Amino acid sequence: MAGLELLSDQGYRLDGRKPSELRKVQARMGVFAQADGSAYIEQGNTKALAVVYGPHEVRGSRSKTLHDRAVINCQYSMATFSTAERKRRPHGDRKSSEMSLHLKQTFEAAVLTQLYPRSQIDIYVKILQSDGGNYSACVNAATLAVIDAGIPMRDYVCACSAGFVEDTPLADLCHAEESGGGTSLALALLPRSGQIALLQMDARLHQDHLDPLIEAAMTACKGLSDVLDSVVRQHLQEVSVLTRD
Amino acid sequence: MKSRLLGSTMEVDGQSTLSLREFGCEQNLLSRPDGSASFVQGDTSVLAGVYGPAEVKVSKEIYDRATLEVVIQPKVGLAGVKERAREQCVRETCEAALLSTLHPRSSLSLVLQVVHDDGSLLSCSLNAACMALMDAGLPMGCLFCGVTCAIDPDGLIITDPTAQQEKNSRAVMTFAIDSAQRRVMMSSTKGSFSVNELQQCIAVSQRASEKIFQFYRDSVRRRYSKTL
Amino acid sequence: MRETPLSNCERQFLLKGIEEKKRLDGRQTYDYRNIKIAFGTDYGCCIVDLGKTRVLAQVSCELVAPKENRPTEGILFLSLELSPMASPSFEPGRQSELLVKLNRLLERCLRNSKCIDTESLCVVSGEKVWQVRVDVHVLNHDGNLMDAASIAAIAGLSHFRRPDVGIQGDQVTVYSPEERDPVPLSIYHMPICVSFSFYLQGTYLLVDPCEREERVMDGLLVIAMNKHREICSIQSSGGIMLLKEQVLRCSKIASVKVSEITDLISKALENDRRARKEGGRCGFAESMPVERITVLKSDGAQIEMSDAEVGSEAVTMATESQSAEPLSEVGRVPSPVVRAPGAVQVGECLQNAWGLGEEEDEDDEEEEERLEMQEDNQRPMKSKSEVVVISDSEEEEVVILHPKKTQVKDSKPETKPEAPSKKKKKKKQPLH
Amino acid sequence: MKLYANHRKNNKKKKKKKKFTQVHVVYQISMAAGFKTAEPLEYHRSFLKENCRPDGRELGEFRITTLNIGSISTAHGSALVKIGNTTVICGIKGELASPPNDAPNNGYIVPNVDLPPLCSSKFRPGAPGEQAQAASQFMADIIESSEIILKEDLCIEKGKLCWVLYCDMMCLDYDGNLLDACVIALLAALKNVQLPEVSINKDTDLAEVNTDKKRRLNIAKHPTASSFVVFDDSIVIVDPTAEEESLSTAMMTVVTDEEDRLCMLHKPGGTSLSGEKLQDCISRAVTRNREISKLINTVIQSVKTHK
Repeated sequence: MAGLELLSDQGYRLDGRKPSELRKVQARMGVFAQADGSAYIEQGNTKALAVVYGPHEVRGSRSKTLHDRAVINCQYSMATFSTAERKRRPHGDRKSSEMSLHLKQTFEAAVLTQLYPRSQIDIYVKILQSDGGNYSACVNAATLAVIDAGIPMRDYVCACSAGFVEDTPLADLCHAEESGGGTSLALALLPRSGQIALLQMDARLHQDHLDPLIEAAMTACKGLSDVLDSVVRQHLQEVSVLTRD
Repeated sequence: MKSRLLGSTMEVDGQSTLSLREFGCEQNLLSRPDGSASFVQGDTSVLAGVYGPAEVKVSKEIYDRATLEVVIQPKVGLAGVKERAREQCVRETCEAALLSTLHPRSSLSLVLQVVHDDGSLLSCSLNAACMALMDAGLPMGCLFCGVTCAIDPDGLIITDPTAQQEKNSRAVMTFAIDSAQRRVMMSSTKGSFSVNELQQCIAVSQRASEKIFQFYRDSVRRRYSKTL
Repeated sequence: MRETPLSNCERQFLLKGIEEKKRLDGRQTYDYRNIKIAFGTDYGCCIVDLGKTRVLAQVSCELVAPKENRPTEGILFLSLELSPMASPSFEPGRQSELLVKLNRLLERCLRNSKCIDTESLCVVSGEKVWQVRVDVHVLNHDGNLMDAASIAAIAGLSHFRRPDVGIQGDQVTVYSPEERDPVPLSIYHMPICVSFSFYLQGTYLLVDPCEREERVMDGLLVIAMNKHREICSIQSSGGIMLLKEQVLRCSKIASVKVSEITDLISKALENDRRARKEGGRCGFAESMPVERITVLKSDGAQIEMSDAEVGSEAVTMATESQSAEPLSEVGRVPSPVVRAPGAVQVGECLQNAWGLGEEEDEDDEEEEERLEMQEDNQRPMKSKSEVVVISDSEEEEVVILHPKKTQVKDSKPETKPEAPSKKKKKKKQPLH
Repeated sequence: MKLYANHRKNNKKKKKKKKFTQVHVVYQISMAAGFKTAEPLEYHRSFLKENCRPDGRELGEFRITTLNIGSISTAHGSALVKIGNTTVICGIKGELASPPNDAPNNGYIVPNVDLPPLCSSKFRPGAPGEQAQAASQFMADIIESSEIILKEDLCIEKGKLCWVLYCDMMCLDYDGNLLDACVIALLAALKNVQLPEVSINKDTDLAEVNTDKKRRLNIAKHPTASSFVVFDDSIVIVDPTAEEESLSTAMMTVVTDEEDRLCMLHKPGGTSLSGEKLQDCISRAVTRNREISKLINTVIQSVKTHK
């Protein structure tokens, strides 16, 4: 029922995209000078900012220290003006703490933490404007920020959302598509090995449709990784131009 | 459904008999706690778990005895002021019975989960707590049991009342009786009553406690029948 | 209390076992532990045993105002508690990571998949709707809390019956169970979570991990499904690398497990319904395993009171006649002393350190002087407050410190304009 | 210094009535401080052996109880009670609300006991501790059990408007026996309450408050509490100080009303007591009720005569 609105007869989506088409991605690295790493990303109308500090010695309670790898500390928050209604609590509610937890898991899988025993890496992510795919924007921004900080990773971590309407998988959902109550899947991928660092899905979907949906999300992630890669390369070029005398 | 409950009545000056609802207990039913017990009185049911003696937080350490913490979890919602008051009653009763000086600088924690409340909840909690402490093998100076008495508008005493009987009654009293001298360890009352009624309820509770202590003994005997 | 850490050899033993396809409790890789579902005498109360893991769910409901953006929908509220009974490492009232994770998973599994018809819970649009609240208490933690919690929650919801309501005009009446039979919730489907744990970089996986197995795992994948083979939620956690094929394989296993568990729940519900219909006994008291050696049941006991009664009377009689008891000073009621209008005192033993009684020790002459002085001060103030501020309270200190003044004095002033004054409290402090 | 002053006074009193011997006083002054700190329990025992207490009281004797009413003009009713050093102030504020759904012709009484950090070093700032919560629940139970006020009296218009009485009891100085002081403070403050008359305007359906016309509450029962502590499983003493409370093995509070009926026998655990001992305590509580009733009546009378 909702599918009729989300996908036209010609096979175009609300914002005129094709089902497998991503939104426009724009990203910049090294936006802040004082942080160890920082990045800003725009995926369509979703805008996210990520800052990385570390690796540094463990702060707060010493009992968190791990003797064989680094502790990753993530905090996700949404600006009070990021949504249509003003958000009362920018962070600390159940959903935000769950999101922080997911980010933490994703990066624990991707960052080579065993290189920094007894230390801590902080990743702070803020959503400035929200239009669907918050998790994926956060992961992508954080990946760039971690690279900017010079922390080694197994691979890029790219995340993308996907939905399923009228037997057609849709990549990179916007807010209208997400809030329709249909299926939505978030997936974080290490593109080169094809390994899934995080998988999360909501709402009902028949088991047989799971395969095409994951496939669509993975393709989208691979597409994103190309974009991120070009951003990194461009950034490196700019930096090396500056440092070369 | 609830008509099968057996709480019969006694007139204040009469000679009739009183009764307890059927009761039962299962010990050692949870794998994680050091001691656990579930006590059932009619439909009222409480589950108790005990941890300890174990490491204690420095801020709660007592140099000459163990620190006992009691938590009562209601079935719906979060614990409130009512649970706090009950926790205090159970904790101080257990503290008096336990020989906590044998475990200085350590922590004991008792958690009670209300599984079903159909009257006499506090007495059921006390009984579950005592059985769980026994199951944990903690040294105690004496055992204790809880008995609830209600006085209905006609002045009749009802032992082990159901929730409905408690609601209709004029006063409800819960006593904890110790096994050594059958004296009153704890008392918690609701409603107003005369001194005579109080003394009668205490006497009734002391009598009822004999049945419960006998039950404690029987269940322990049964439990260790294979090992003894 | 902190969790006892797992020793290295224990860890290696477990992992080695998993490599050899052997589990601690002798199960196969894809086996569930025994599941036992018991219902209480209350509607919506359910205890689920999954091996040694035990979870209690209670469903309740109340009338509330609906959310502004959904005026015609009832509310489903889920709350999972990690009771300190379940494990020594659970502290009451702490928002641990595990708690957040379980709560969100449960929310997504039940609420986001719309397992109950929330629109049928509307009573008056925009004013009153039912809020169905599910409280899940973890009583014993032996691994795989999520599966146990989801089974308990959905079984509780299916078992629950809410009171019937009637609407006359704008008057909403809630009928008690005696007046009208309570109505069950309308359940669309029953989502059930199945957990898979991964070991050694995802090479091995186990269904329904126990607590020990959870402690050595790399990560966990939870799939919530219903028996129509619809996936309601997927969540991976822990730092594991999954491959797409693994996810698909897990979803196939999950669909088999879910249909088994659904059948079990339906059977349990059917049994309970039958027991209630026949008027037989139900509830936890009946599900007690009487055959076990740790269990004892006793039928209601009679209490013989024929002789004890005399005893209790004797107690009251005996003590009432004993007048020599140190505590009972019946009959002698001291009369209170009026210290100021609105301030009265009773008792004749020691004074308190606040100084309120100390004026007794002063000279009578001084007393009279003061009385006169204060009569003027007092009149305007009386209407507002009974507290009088005494201006010359320095003298009192002197009085106390000099023993001479306090010697000859027997008569107590009966009335005296005196009351606790702030000024005095301050002055007295150096004495302490 | 304070100690000295008190003891000297006791000494003087002894001449009048008590069996406080010279030996005791000398003993107390010279060795008291050291002995008391090192062996507080032994120190108390040595007094109890002689049937008296370190502060000169007999076992069944209360400290001086002082009552002052109406000292807070911003509250609808207030009272300040001191039992020895223990000081509790109770302020009652009435607010208008709609009655509870399940009892449309009732009002509410909401008691709250506050133990702020200023009253004793025992209490920490922040959320109320167990003792404060237990005390609040105790007060709520007394109000419920004794029916001190009929809740129907607080209803103004059935199902529409009723009074909520917020009874806030705050301890200003904690030296044991909190509950007795709270009960006296609550009762005296309730007797002091003057609520403005409220009526519902039939036309506008709005509440109208007439501040000129005041009415007093109808106090149905006069409960008072007497607290006891048990020393060494056998010695029962009344009105304990904070130190006696901390050294005791059990505490008990008996609440009686003017008809000598019990409203509450609250003994939260501790060592056990026989029926006979309980009976002694109840008898003492009954006498105490007389004292306090007289006290409250006198204080109200004294205010009236001075008006």
